[in-house]
This record gives sequence, C-alpha cells and structure tokens, in this order.
Amino acid sequence: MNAIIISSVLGIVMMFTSFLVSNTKSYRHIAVVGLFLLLIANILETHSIKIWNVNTANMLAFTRFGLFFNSIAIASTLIYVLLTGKEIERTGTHVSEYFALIFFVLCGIAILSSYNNLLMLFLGIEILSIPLYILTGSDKRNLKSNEAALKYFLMGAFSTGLMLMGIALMYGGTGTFGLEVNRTAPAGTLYLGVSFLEITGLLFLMVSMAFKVSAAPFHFWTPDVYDGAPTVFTSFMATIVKAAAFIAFLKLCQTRMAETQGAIDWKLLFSILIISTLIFGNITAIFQQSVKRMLAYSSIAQAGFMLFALFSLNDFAQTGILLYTAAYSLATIGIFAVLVKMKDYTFEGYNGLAKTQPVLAAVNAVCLLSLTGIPLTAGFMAKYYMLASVVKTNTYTWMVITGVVFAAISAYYYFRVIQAMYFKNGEPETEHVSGSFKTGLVVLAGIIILLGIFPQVLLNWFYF
Amino acid sequence: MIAVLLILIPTLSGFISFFIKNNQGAKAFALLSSCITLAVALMGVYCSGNSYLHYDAAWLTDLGSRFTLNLDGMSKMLCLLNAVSLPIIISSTYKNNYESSGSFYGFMLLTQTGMMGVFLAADCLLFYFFWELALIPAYFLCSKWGGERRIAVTFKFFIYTFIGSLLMLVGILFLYFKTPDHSFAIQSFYNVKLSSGEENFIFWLFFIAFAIKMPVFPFHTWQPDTYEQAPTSVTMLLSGVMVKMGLYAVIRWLIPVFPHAANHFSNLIILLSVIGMLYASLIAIRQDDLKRLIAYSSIAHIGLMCAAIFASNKSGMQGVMLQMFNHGINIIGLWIVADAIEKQLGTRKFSELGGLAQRAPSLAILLMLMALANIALPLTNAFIGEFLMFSGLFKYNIWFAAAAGICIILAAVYTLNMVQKIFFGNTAALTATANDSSLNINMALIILAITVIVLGVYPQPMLQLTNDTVQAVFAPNPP
Amino acid sequence: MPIEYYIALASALFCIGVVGVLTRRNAIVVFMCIELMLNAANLLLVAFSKMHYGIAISNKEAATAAGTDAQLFVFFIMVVAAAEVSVGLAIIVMMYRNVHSVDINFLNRLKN
Amino acid sequence: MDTTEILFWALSLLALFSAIMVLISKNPVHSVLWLIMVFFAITGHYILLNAQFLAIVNLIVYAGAIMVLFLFVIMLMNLNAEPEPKRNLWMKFAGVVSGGLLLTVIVSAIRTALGSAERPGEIRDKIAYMNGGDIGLIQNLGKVLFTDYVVPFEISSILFLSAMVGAVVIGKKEASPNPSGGGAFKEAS
Amino acid sequence: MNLVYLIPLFPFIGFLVTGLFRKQLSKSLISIIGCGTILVSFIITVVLFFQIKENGALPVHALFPFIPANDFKIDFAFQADQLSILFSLIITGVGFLIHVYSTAYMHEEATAHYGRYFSYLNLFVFSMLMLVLGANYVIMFIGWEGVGLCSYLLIGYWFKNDNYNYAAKKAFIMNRIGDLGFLLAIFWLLSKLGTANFADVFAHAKSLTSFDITGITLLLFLGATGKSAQIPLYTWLPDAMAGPTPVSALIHAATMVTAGVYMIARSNILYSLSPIAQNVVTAVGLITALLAGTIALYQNDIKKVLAYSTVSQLGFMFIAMGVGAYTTGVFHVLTHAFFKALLFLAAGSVIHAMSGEQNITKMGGLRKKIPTTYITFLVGVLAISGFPFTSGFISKDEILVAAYEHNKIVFFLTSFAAVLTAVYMFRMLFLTFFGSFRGTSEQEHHLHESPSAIIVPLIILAILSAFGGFIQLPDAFGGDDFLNQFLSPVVPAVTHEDSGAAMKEYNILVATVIGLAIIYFATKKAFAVSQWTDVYSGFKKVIANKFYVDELYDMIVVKPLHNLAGFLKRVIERSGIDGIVNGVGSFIQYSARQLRLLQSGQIANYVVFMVVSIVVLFTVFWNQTVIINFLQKIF
Repeated sequence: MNAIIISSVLGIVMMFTSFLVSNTKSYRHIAVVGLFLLLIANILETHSIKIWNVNTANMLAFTRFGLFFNSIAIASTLIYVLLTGKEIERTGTHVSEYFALIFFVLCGIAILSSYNNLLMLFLGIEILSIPLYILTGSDKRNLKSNEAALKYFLMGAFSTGLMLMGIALMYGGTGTFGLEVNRTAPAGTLYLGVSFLEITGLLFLMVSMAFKVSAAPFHFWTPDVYDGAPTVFTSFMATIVKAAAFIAFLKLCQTRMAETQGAIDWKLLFSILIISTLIFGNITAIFQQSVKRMLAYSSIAQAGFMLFALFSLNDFAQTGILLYTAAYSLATIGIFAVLVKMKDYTFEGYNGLAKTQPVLAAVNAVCLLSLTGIPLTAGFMAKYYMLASVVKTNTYTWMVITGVVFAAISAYYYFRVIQAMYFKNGEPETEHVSGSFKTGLVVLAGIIILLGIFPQVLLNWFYF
Repeated sequence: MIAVLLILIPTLSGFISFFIKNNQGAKAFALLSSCITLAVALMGVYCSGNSYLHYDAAWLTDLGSRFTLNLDGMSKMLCLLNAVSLPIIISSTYKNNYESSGSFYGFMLLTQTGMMGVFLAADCLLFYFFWELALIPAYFLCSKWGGERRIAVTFKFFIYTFIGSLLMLVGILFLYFKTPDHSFAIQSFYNVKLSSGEENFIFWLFFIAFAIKMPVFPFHTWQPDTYEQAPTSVTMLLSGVMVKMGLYAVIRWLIPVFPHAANHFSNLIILLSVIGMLYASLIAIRQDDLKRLIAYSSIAHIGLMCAAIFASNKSGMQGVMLQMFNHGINIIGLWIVADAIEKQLGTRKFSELGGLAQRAPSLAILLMLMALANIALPLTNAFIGEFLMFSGLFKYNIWFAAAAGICIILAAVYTLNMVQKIFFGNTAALTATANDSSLNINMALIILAITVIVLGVYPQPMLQLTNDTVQAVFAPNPP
Repeated sequence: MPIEYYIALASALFCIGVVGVLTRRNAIVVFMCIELMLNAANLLLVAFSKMHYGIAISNKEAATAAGTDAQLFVFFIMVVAAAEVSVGLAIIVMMYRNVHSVDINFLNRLKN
Repeated sequence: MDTTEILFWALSLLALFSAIMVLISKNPVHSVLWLIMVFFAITGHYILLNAQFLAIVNLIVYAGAIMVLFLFVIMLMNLNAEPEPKRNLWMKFAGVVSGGLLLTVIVSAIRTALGSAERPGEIRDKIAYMNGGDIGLIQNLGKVLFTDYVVPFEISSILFLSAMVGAVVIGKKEASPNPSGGGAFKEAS
Repeated sequence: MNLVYLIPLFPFIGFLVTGLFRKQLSKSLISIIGCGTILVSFIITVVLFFQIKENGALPVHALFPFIPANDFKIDFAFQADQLSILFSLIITGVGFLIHVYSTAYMHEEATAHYGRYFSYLNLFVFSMLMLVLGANYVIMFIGWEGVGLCSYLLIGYWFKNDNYNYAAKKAFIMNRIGDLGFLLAIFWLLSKLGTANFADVFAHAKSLTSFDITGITLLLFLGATGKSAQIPLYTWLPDAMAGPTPVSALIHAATMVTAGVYMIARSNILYSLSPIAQNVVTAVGLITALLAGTIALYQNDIKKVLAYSTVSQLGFMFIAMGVGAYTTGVFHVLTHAFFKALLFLAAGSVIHAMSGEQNITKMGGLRKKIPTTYITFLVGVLAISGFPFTSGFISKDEILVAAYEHNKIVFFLTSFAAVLTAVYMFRMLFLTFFGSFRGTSEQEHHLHESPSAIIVPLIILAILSAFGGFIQLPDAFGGDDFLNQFLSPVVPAVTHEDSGAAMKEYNILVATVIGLAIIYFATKKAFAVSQWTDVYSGFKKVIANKFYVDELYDMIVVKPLHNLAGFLKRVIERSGIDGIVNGVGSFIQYSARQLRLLQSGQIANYVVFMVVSIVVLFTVFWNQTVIINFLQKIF
C-alpha cells in the first residue's frame, strides 16, 4: 500500500511543481528524489513496515512477490529517469506532467502487482494505460506520435472492452470478482467441474492481457506505438510497464486459470501464443531498418520468452519472471538510453559508434548481449529460468526447442547493432554525451553483469 | 589452486589488456601473461593432489550449481595445449600489427579463458557458461579483425554454434531435472537414470552442439569460411584449441552420461564422420586457397577423431586424446606458415604462388615438416594418434576403418599438392622477390616442430597423462 | 427473464460494437462502438448481478448482498469510461488539429 | 407474456436496432444519436432489473455527459458535413464476417453453458431476478461502496487525475513551438 | 652388447648434421659426413653379421616403449637376425658405394642443395635400416613410410621442375595406397593377436583363422605392391626416374623397392599358411615380370628401360616368394642389388658423359669413348641377362627351378620373362655403346670418362655382380648353399624335392647359353641402328606407350575422383549443404519480409486479426483433446 499511496501522492506533487517551480531542470531532480523515497517505502513494506494500515477488503493482497516486483519496477524507473531524464525534458513543454504521469503509471503497477480482485485488475490496467496514451501522444506536433497515440488508445480501449466482457462472464460463472473462488458449492451442472461461463470469460480476459503484454497475435499495436511514441517514453512503456502487465497476467494464471486447468488446457492455448509470439517477434524484427522499431519487435520476442513463465507456473517461473523483468527492463532501458542519444535511428546510424563513443558502444553491447541471452549477463539467467521452468513441467519439449531456436534467431537482429557499432566504419552523430550519463550507463552494465553472475543478489538478498 | 589460476590469469590480463593503448605494450603484455599461464599449466601437469587440481566454491547454489573446477588427465592435456598455443600464436604473429592491439589481445586472452573453463569445469552449468563465453570474444575477434566477408561469415559461425549450444542448454536442463539430487555436478550427471527414449533424445541435443563445434559433417559449413575470414592468429586459436572443445565435451559429457545412446548411435555417427572425412578430403584436393585447404583438412582429421571416440575402445580413445593435442600443434604450425605467406605476399591462392622454396628455404622445410605431420607420417606426432585411432576404429568395424583409411591417401594428395604448389616449381611473379620467414615465425615453428618430433618418437608422457581419463570413461560405472 | 436472453443480447451488442470497430473509419465512431461494447458488458454484469441475487434469494439467504459487487463494478466501468473518453477525445482532437481529419486510415506512417 | 417480458423484448429490439443504426449511419451525428438511443434502451433494462442507481448514472453520465461530449467534439470538428470515406468492401466484409464469427463463438458458449434438457448446464433455468431485489438501490450500493469498495473508489480518483492531466497535456496548445522540433523524436528512415 | 640400434643411428646423425648445417659446411665436409656415417654403419653391420653368423640371431633390443596403448604395447625395438642383417649389409654396403658415387655425380650442385641431397640420402638409409631392423610391424612401417618420404623428396630433388614434382607426388601417393594396406594389416593383427611383434605374431600365427591370415597377408601384399612397384601400383617407378641417377640406383633399384620382398620374406610364416595369398603373389609377380619386360622392349630412355627392368626383376622375386622359395627371392634381391645398382650407376656415368642426355637413340658408339663404363655396364647386362655363373644367372636359375617344381606354366612364363630381360638389355647395350654416335657434336665434344669417385664404385659393383652369386652356388655346380643355410633360422630353406634338381640346373645352363646366343644375334639384327625408327606403330605403339596403363588409371581413378571432388566442392558443398544452411537463413529473411506486411498500419486490420485469433483460440479450446493427442503423437 505504501507504493500505491506514495506514488499517487508524488504524482500530485509533480503536478503542482509546475506551478511552484519554474526551472524545468529541477523537475527531474524532484522526480528522482521522489522515486528514491518510493523505493525506500516499498522496500520497507517488503520488510513488513507499513506506513499506512488500510483495510483493502481483500481487494489487494500485498505479497512478497508483488512488493518485490514493485521494487524492481521502481528501481528500474529510477535508473530510467536518471539516464534519460534530460530527454524527457526535451520531449515537450509539460515536463512536470510527464513525471506526474510516470508516477501514476507506477501507481497502476503497484496495483497490478498486488491485486486480488478483478476490479482492481481492471482499474490497475486503466491507470497504467491512460497515462501511457498521453505519453505516447506527448510529442503533439509529430504526426507519428499522434498516430501512435490514436492507435494505442483505440486498440487499448478495444481490449478494455474485451476484458470487461470477460470479467462479466467470469462473474456470471462464479458470482465473485475475487481471485479466490469458493469452488466447493457448484451452482448447477458444471462443464468438467468448472463453470463454462467462467472459462469463456477467462478466454476473453486472457486475450485482453495478451494484448497488454503484446503477445502475438494480439501484438499488432506494439511496433507502431513503440515506434511512434517519443523514444524516452517508448523505453518506459516497453520495459517497466510491460513487465507489470506480465506480473498481473501471471497472477491471473496462477489463480483462476490454474484452477480451471482441468476443463480447458490453458497450456495448449499458451503454447499457441508463445509460438506465434516468438515467430512474429523474432522474424519480423529481422527485417527492420530502424533500431527503435527493431526494439519494439524485440520486446514482442522477449514477451514470448516471458510467456514461458505463464505457461509453466512453477517455482522457476515465479522467480524467473522477476529476474526476466529485471534483466529485460535494464537491458532495454540501456539500449534506449543510447538510442535517444543517436541522431540517426537506423542501423547504419550506429556504424562506427565504438570508435567515437566507446563507452556507449560497450554498454549497448552488454545490453544487447543480455537480451540475446549470453551467459554472464542477466539475460542469460533470465532465459535460463524460463527454459528451466518449462523443462520442469516435462511436457511441450518441442516448444522449448522452438524457443531456443528463436533465441538464436534473435541474435541476428541484436548482433546487427553490435556489428554496426564495432565492425563497420562510419561517423555516427550523437547528441552531447555527458560524463555522468556515461557513468550511469556503466553502472547499468555493471548491474546487468552482476545479475548475470550472481542472480541471487536479486533473488535472495533483495527479496528477503 | 592451479585450476583457478588457469582461469584467473587470462581473465584478469584480458581485461587489463583492454586498457593498454600502446600496441607494442599490449603485445608484450599478452605474451607475458600467456607465458605465465603456460607455466601454471605446466605446473598443473606435474602436480598431483586434490588441493592443486580441484577447486570448489559456492556459486549458484540455489540452482544446484557450484563453481567446481577439476583437472584430470584429459583436462591437464588440453589446458596445456591451450596454454601452449597462445604464446606460440602471439609470438609467431608478433610482427602483425592489429588495429587497437589492446582489445585484440584482450579478446584473445578472454577466448583462452573460456576454453580453459570448458576444459576445467566439473559442473555442467559452469561448463555451459564457459562454452558460450569462449564464443563471444572469438566472435568479436573474427568480426573486427577478419577479412573482407568477415561480418557475414563470422555471424554464420556464431549463429550456428549458438543454436547448438542453446539446444545443449535444453538438454542440460532436462538432465538436471532428472538428476537424483537436482545438481549440475558432473557426478550427478553421471548418475542420472534415463529411459532409453529420453536418453536418445537428449543425446542428440548434446551431440548437435558438439558436432557443430567440432565440426562433424554435415554441420561443418561454417568452418572453412570462418577460418578463411578470421585473422590468422584467431584461426589458429579456433582450429587449434576451440574445436577440441567439441571433442572434449563428447568424451567428458556425452559418452559417460549417455552410454547407451552413444552405443546406439555410434554406427550412424561414425558413418557421418567417415563420410565427412572423405568428403572434406576430396574437397580439399580441389581447393585453391591455402586457408580453405587447411580448414578442410582439419575437418577430415576431426572426423577421424570423432569416429574414434564413438568406436568406444581404449586404444581409439587414447589415440583421440593424443591426437587432440597433436592436431592442435600441427594445425597451428600450418596456420603460421599460411599467415607468413599471406602477410608477405598478400595472397593465399596456389595459382599465384610457387617456387617459394627457392626464396624461403627455412619456411619450406618447416612447412614440409608440418605437412608431413598433417599426413601422419611415422615419427611425427600425428602418426601415433592416428595409428591408435585407426586401430580403435578397426576393432569397431573393418569397413569403416578401411573407408577412413582412404583419407590417409587423400591427405597425402592434398597436402603434397599444397607443398608442391606453394614451394616447388618455378617462382611466380609474386614469389620471385619473396623473403624468408622472420625469426619469430621460425622460432615458433621450430618449437612446434620439435614438439611434433618428440611426441612422434616418444608419446608416452602424453599417453600416460590421459590414461586415467581413458580408464575412467570405460570404467563400468563412470567415476 | 432467463439469463441466457441477457447474455445473448449483451453478446449481440458487443459484437455489433466489434463490427463497428472493424468497419468504420471515423475515429469518433469507432470510439463510440467501443463504448457500445463497454455498455454490453455493463448490461451483462447487471443481469448477472440480479441472477446471483436471485440464486441467493432462492437459497433462502434473507439479507443477501449478492450482486452488489457487480453493480458497483458497472459503476467503476462508467467512471473509467468517462476518463477514457476525456483522454480519447483529446487525442482525437489533437490529431484533427494536425491533419484535419479523423479518419483512422489517414495516418498510416507507422507500419511494417 | 407479461409486461416485463414485453418491455424486455421491446427494449432489446430497440437496443439492437439502434446499435445497428450506429454502425450504418453515414453521419457521425446520427451515430451519436443512435448510440444515445442504445443507452436509453439499456437504461430501460437497468430499470427492469431494478438497478436504479445504475440506470440514473447511465442516463446522466453516459447518455448525458459522455455523449454530449462526443457530439460537442463532432460539432467542433464540423464532421457532420463531411461524408466518411468508404472503407473498401473487402475490409467491410472481413469485419462483418469476423464479428459474426465472434458472435457465433459466444452463442455456442452460451449453448454449452445452457446444456441440454437431459444434462442441464449451469445457467439452465437461471433467471435474472426482475421483480424486486433492492441491491440496486443507492443506499445499498453506497453502503458497500464506502466500506468494501473504498479502496478502488479512492484509486479511481487517481485515474481521473491522470485523465485530467492527460487531457490538459494533450489538449493544451503548445505555448511555444518545441525548440528542438520534437527533440526526442527522429525520423527513422 | 647389442649394437644394433647404432646401425640406423649413424645415418640419422648424418642426416641431421648435413641437413641442419648444409649451408655452413663445405661440400667436402658434407661428403665426408654423408659417406662416413654410412661407412660406420656398414662396418658395424659387418661386425654384427659375423657375430650372427657365429652365434645366431641377436635378441630383440627394445629401446623404449613406443606406443604403450591399453590394448597393446608397441616397443621401439630392433631385431638383428640373419634376414635383417643381410638386408642391412646390402643397404649399407651398396648405399655406401652409391654415396661415394654421388659425391662426384652431384658435385655441380650448389652447396646447400648438395647438403640437402646427402641429408635426404642419409635419411633414406636410416629409414631403410629401420624398415629391416625393426622388431615389429610398426617399426617396420616407420621405415616403410620413411623410405617412401625419402623417395618422394629425392625424386623431387630438382623441385623447380614441375614434372619431377608430379612424379614425386605420384610415387608417394601410389606408395600410400600400399601403405594403407600394410597399416590395415597391422590393425588386423593387433585386433586379433594384440601384438605386432614379429616373434609373437609368428608364434601365434596358427591361432588365426584362415580368413584372417588371408586377409592379413593380402593386405600386406598390397603394401608390397606399392613399395615394390608391382601390378597394380607399379606405374610410379618409371616416373620416379626423375630423381638423380644415384637415387634411382639406391632407392629404386637396389634397396627400397625390395622392401616388399623383405616384408614377405619376413612374414613367410603367415604366407605359408595362406595358399591363396601365395598364389596371388605368384600371379602378380609373374604378370608384372612379363608386362614390365614387354614394356621395356620399346623404351628409349636409358633409365626408363632400367626402371621397367627393375619392375620385371621384382616380379621375379615375387614369383620366388609366391612359390615358397623365400631364400631364393632374398638371394635375387641381393644379386639384383648388385647388378641393378651397377647398371644404374653405369647409366648415370653414361648420362654424365652425355651431358644429361638420357635417350638411347641419341647415343651409340660410346664403347670407345667411355671404356670403363662400357665394361662395367656390360658386366651388368650379362648379369641381369643371366649369363652363366654371373650372380644373375645363379639367382634366376634358382627361381626357375623353384618355379618348375611349383608349376610348369609358371616356369615357362618365368622363362619367357627371363628371355625378355635379355632382349631389352641387349637392345639397350647395342643402342648405347655400339654403332656410331648419334648425338650432337657438342655432346660428342664433351664426352669423357667419369672421375674415379664414379668409376670405383662401378668396378666394385661389377665385381660383385659377376661373382657375388657364388655365395649361393647350387650344389649342382659345386656350391655350398651358404645363403640358404644362413637364413634358415628365419626363412625356411629351399629344399629340392628330388635328386633331379641338379639335372634341371644343367638343363637350364645349357638352355641359357643357347638362348643368350640366339638372343644376342637376333637382337643385334632386330635393333640394329639402321632399323631404328622414331615412331612406332601397331602393337609396338601400345607397348611403347606402356600399354596405356597410366592413361587407364587416369581415366578410371584419377579423373573420376577429381571430378567427384569438384562436384562436391562446387555443388554439394556450396549449393547443397551450405545451400541448405544459407537457405534456412534466406527463408527466414523472406518470411520476415512477408510477415511484416501483416503489420499494415491499419487499426481495422489489426482488430480483424485479433478477433479472428479469438475465434481460433476458441476453436482450439473446443478441440483441445484432439490437438493434444495429435501433438503427443508427433512429439
């Protein structure tokens, strides 16, 4: 609850700073301080120190897992703001509002990580989405930004419709919005022991969540929106927000879906989602000319891997998805942080970056290697957990093998950037790169490698 | 202690090397550090005792993995090969100036680390880590300092091996969940009980990874291109040491873990290997490019080693062990010559060479020696290895041995072709003004040549060194 | 009324909304169709609310609150819809300002 | 057929008809009006179901506020004069077919949930309680809303806040043109 | 004290010193080292020879374990017994003479090349000694391959000439084919008996099945055909004449090519157990003797004639081996070493005198110009033709007797081959030394007798050729059958079944005298200089072109392999395997291009996809059991 309240308060504070503080530069610092406080508050709650004692009437259930994910999300946001805060200021005139919206998104994330009721899921998703519609369209003069915002909004609203239909049907089947359903007293003759309306509703809900996590074939919005949105916000959307959607989806899978597994083979449906996501994400990414758009497809491809956790739903999945979200978010934030400094977003724009900006190139390479899943980077451990979770179920081996084949294919487009940076010659144009930015990047790379070598640091030390 | 040092020294010096801006300094530093590694490896060969050869530390304990290193005979031998090759490579290419040497030698040392780790790891996950880590610096080396088509070619190499190793990862995970104590320790893997269906399936997941690395026909197509395009010193490292990773892994991880599957598929694999040998030898005959010829020759030799492993008898296995070392030495020698020629004359085409023996007699003699080792002439090291391997293969099946034996003839054909076209005959336009090889190249080649002869006459130390591994592989219950 | 009638009605409205999204090009109309979908869900929720209420009544649970939550959910849906409309219309207006069109196909720079 | 049933059918038909008219009206203003008709019909259903509070809210918020906002925007843009460009026929066909498929799927789901007479499904003979039932009254809802549902209620305020901020950010005219011309945004190709 | 390892050691030292310091040492020093080491070996060999003669074979001397494998142990061991010491004597003795000869013959080479030449030659002697002194098949194989290498190096000694290089390569590769057989035989032995030591193998030979024995012996014989230039692997030897003439004398006449004979003599116990192999050996030897003899009739290159003559004579030896007269075969090796070395060296002297001209049609009348050479050459010709009581007569006579006792047909064919020998040798003699000089005036002007370093070895060899046969003079002529007795501990002595043997010997003696007389006159007429034409036609053309065997091999082995290799390289590798690999890559790229078209940028399309996907998901759900069963079936 700490995170929800403080993040919303911080959002309001940021709204008012625009009136109170005239220097736009200081917004970033305020936001950083706020995020830092938020992180501390959340960690405190992880350690059972609650600032507010709110009776949520079982609407929210603050589990260690959820709170821990909050920490990851907040910490990632902190790193994100530290690295790309300056770029946020350059997006438009409403700088403090952007920060406010980011805090509202964090509030939504905090809700999603701890919801225990479909109503909270719905609200969380909406609180998450609405600020993003705006951030997507925040570059108002830019037609691409406009288009992206419109597409995102319309399709997001459409998926909300699907979600509501699903929730309604689920309610019809079970008579409750809570995730915990008393299944001992069946009403009427059930379909294989489970309410059929609930299954139908869950299917709709699954589609809607698949849309949010951009799992194919519900991913179509992702490339366009990520491409059109201002790059700084793409970075935010593609990482932290997507991770939160996954955590929400995971919870749904662990409760309602796992309980109805007897009547409907969710694993089969998920395997379809996974395979198509891997295919669409990886294959389509290959042909992209713009790194930004490639990263959008890459986020789809990575989602394919994260879906493994939702497929297998065991202890490896649970810890793994935390590691995956952290690894994926950090790496992608790093790549976007470098991307926003580039003047040309095409692969050719990166030609020869290693010569002119060795630090940027090196960190970018580490991030890309992590996304590819090379050992000693966090990305490997993340992929390792995902694969292990599926292997542990001892079924759907073909899916694992398909997965690793696509992981190898993903190297194709990630390594294109590395090839451009290191092996090709060119004069890449970059914005001014400050020393502190470089330091930040190096720290980021350090964290990625640290997590790759000692994933326990994240999973044990921070967790407990 | 020694086990850790073998990994630590190249790692640290590799990272330090990145920050050395001075080209000469980087070279000297890399040479120094590789010599220290060599000294440590030699100590490892002569040391015994668990405290020196075994290292164990908690690492990913939650996952059931530990940082366990172990040096047994085969590891010692391959670590020695790894440690020997780098100083030789660096010294033989000492005159080559690479752009940003610091990074170049840093990557070289890191590659060495990765390969050391593969040879030392006694924990499957750790093994996998190093397996991949050896690849990444090699990728950078080839792509940055390689030939004209380097980017595409190296990427093919990368993706090829990457797919293989990811498949292996799946296999490792499968095995992990089958281990009784959920551990990646080698011992647990040896104890794993599988149904025959599972065993056959996982066997292939592993084998494909190793087959790509070795490479075994038909997974070999990355190799000639990569060897051709990579800078020669990297090619030496790749062909001299890195391909041994595949063979090593088969002996260490595949045969003991999947004895039944290995037995079951041995016919098929040996058949593939033998086909590959003949195939590569025939193609080598038609090569006009020195580097490609050596590459195909290497495929043929590796094919024999692979076949001998799966012949699964002791003499064959001993031969493989010995030959792993010998092949490394010999092929590095050949590459040194290739590099000397290419650096001086700017071509590797036989059609543009000829008569070099008149201009570069010492190079000619040393190449001749290496070429003879390449065709396994008696009293060169390769003879012993091939003799043992063939005898093993013969015991397995006469016809495979006979078919593989044809490669002995074909090897003579292409190797002598090469010698003749480069060194004999009249000088061509390019070679008319060539100079003899420089001192550092000669020194490196002479060291290799002495090794070739000494091991060819007196292979006993090497055979004894690896004997414990051979015995262990064929023990009724693997160690 | 039998609940299946309500489900059928809601589904029909929902599908009409979907078809609208699929066939119309005017962003505002598309958005209206989405609102139609939301309303279908609302109607369904209220019907289910009364269904569960009825079940509770027939189970002789005198002062039951069964079904209240669904009606409140509908309330929240309306809240969210209102918020969404404000943002959505703002986005549409922004687009109209830039391109003087609300055709969703007019802007088609982001593809492939 | 009692009054309730007649009303039900009448309202249902009205809702469906109006919904279809929303779809096929060329003029967006007409669409809005037809949508308001749908909302009225649905409000009628709410009343039939004795969900008084929702009926009122639906009328005021949806039919009143929201639709007026739509109308306002349409008027603002002066869209009513402008005929909508034709979407190509194939697309229309695909839309209708896929919408129809979706409907078929849902209907078949209902049929399964209904089951057959011999093996009755979960919703066979389940009815929406029409006459009476006071859960839809404001007092009941309010009680629950401010006890159990107070957290979501408060949280929805954040939603409104963000929507408000958003509307401001999006809707407000740029005070000065962005100096860097959309700094963080570059053309990709 | 067992000094046997010293025998190969000295040539090896000589190889190292002359090889490594070839640029630093002067020519005379190289000569001294090169010849001296061989001389030392020769002396040791002689000492050992007498030791062995007195005390029997020396014990096997293992220096160190060579290949201590788990399944078998192979020692680096030497064995000096009667057979090997006899061969060592030939090798070091004849070798020494040829070394001495070379100092003069190669004197015009540059110092570095001169040193290279002697190092190769020493290496050859070393390898050859390894071959004969090895106590097991593996050590023998070391020598076996080693001599092949030296042969390669020496044939291609003048490496600037590409034809020579091809000849060298051909020799090596042909040898390798044989070596493969040898190697497989060793593996066979190892796998069946677990040992390759001669002593152990022969002791346990009886325990092998007849299939194994036949297989092993045939494979060994394949090795022998390669090394000893028998059908089908004989074509390299005539080409090998590209090397310097002393090399031809030493390697391609006196020693290396007899390695196959040595090997069979060494393995006589195995061969005796396999009648099939023996018959094969006989047949191959016979056909080779006839074929090579026929080809030699129409060769014009003096060395080529000698080369085919060598092939033919080797055939004789194999006939002897095949019919079980091992000692006789070995004896013919000995005498052949003398007279063939003599002939080659004398031919070398002729070539030297003719300033490098090798075509006998361009010679003639040299009898007067280089008399010493002529006389020694004549001795050689008489010996090889079997002039009574020369060494050649005695050894061939024994072969014929053995053949007669074995099979009459073999005898007659062998006799015919012997006749052929006499014919082509006389032809060469006439063309070279009789008639008038047909070369250029420049050559004529340059004609001179060779220096003493050439002449002395010639004379020594001539004496040996003439009288060397007496060590094994048959009883019938009052000999003491020395060699037969000497070798009997290793090789079963040739015993004649009946008392009629002496009668046969006399018959052969008479027949030989008459035959040679006829041949002499017939040849003189048939190959008179006036009759000679440059262009042959009809069957002669076929013979002159060596029965087109090289072309045949080229057509059925080399070309197809070459084409196959090209096909593999161009089609299978590039389009096939790599094509598949790259094809997968291209397919992915292609699908990338197609898939991205789905991303049309239109919301309605996206939503259609979503809705259809929902329907699909529902369909999957309805049919989940079917799909799962299907999946389980295929995976």
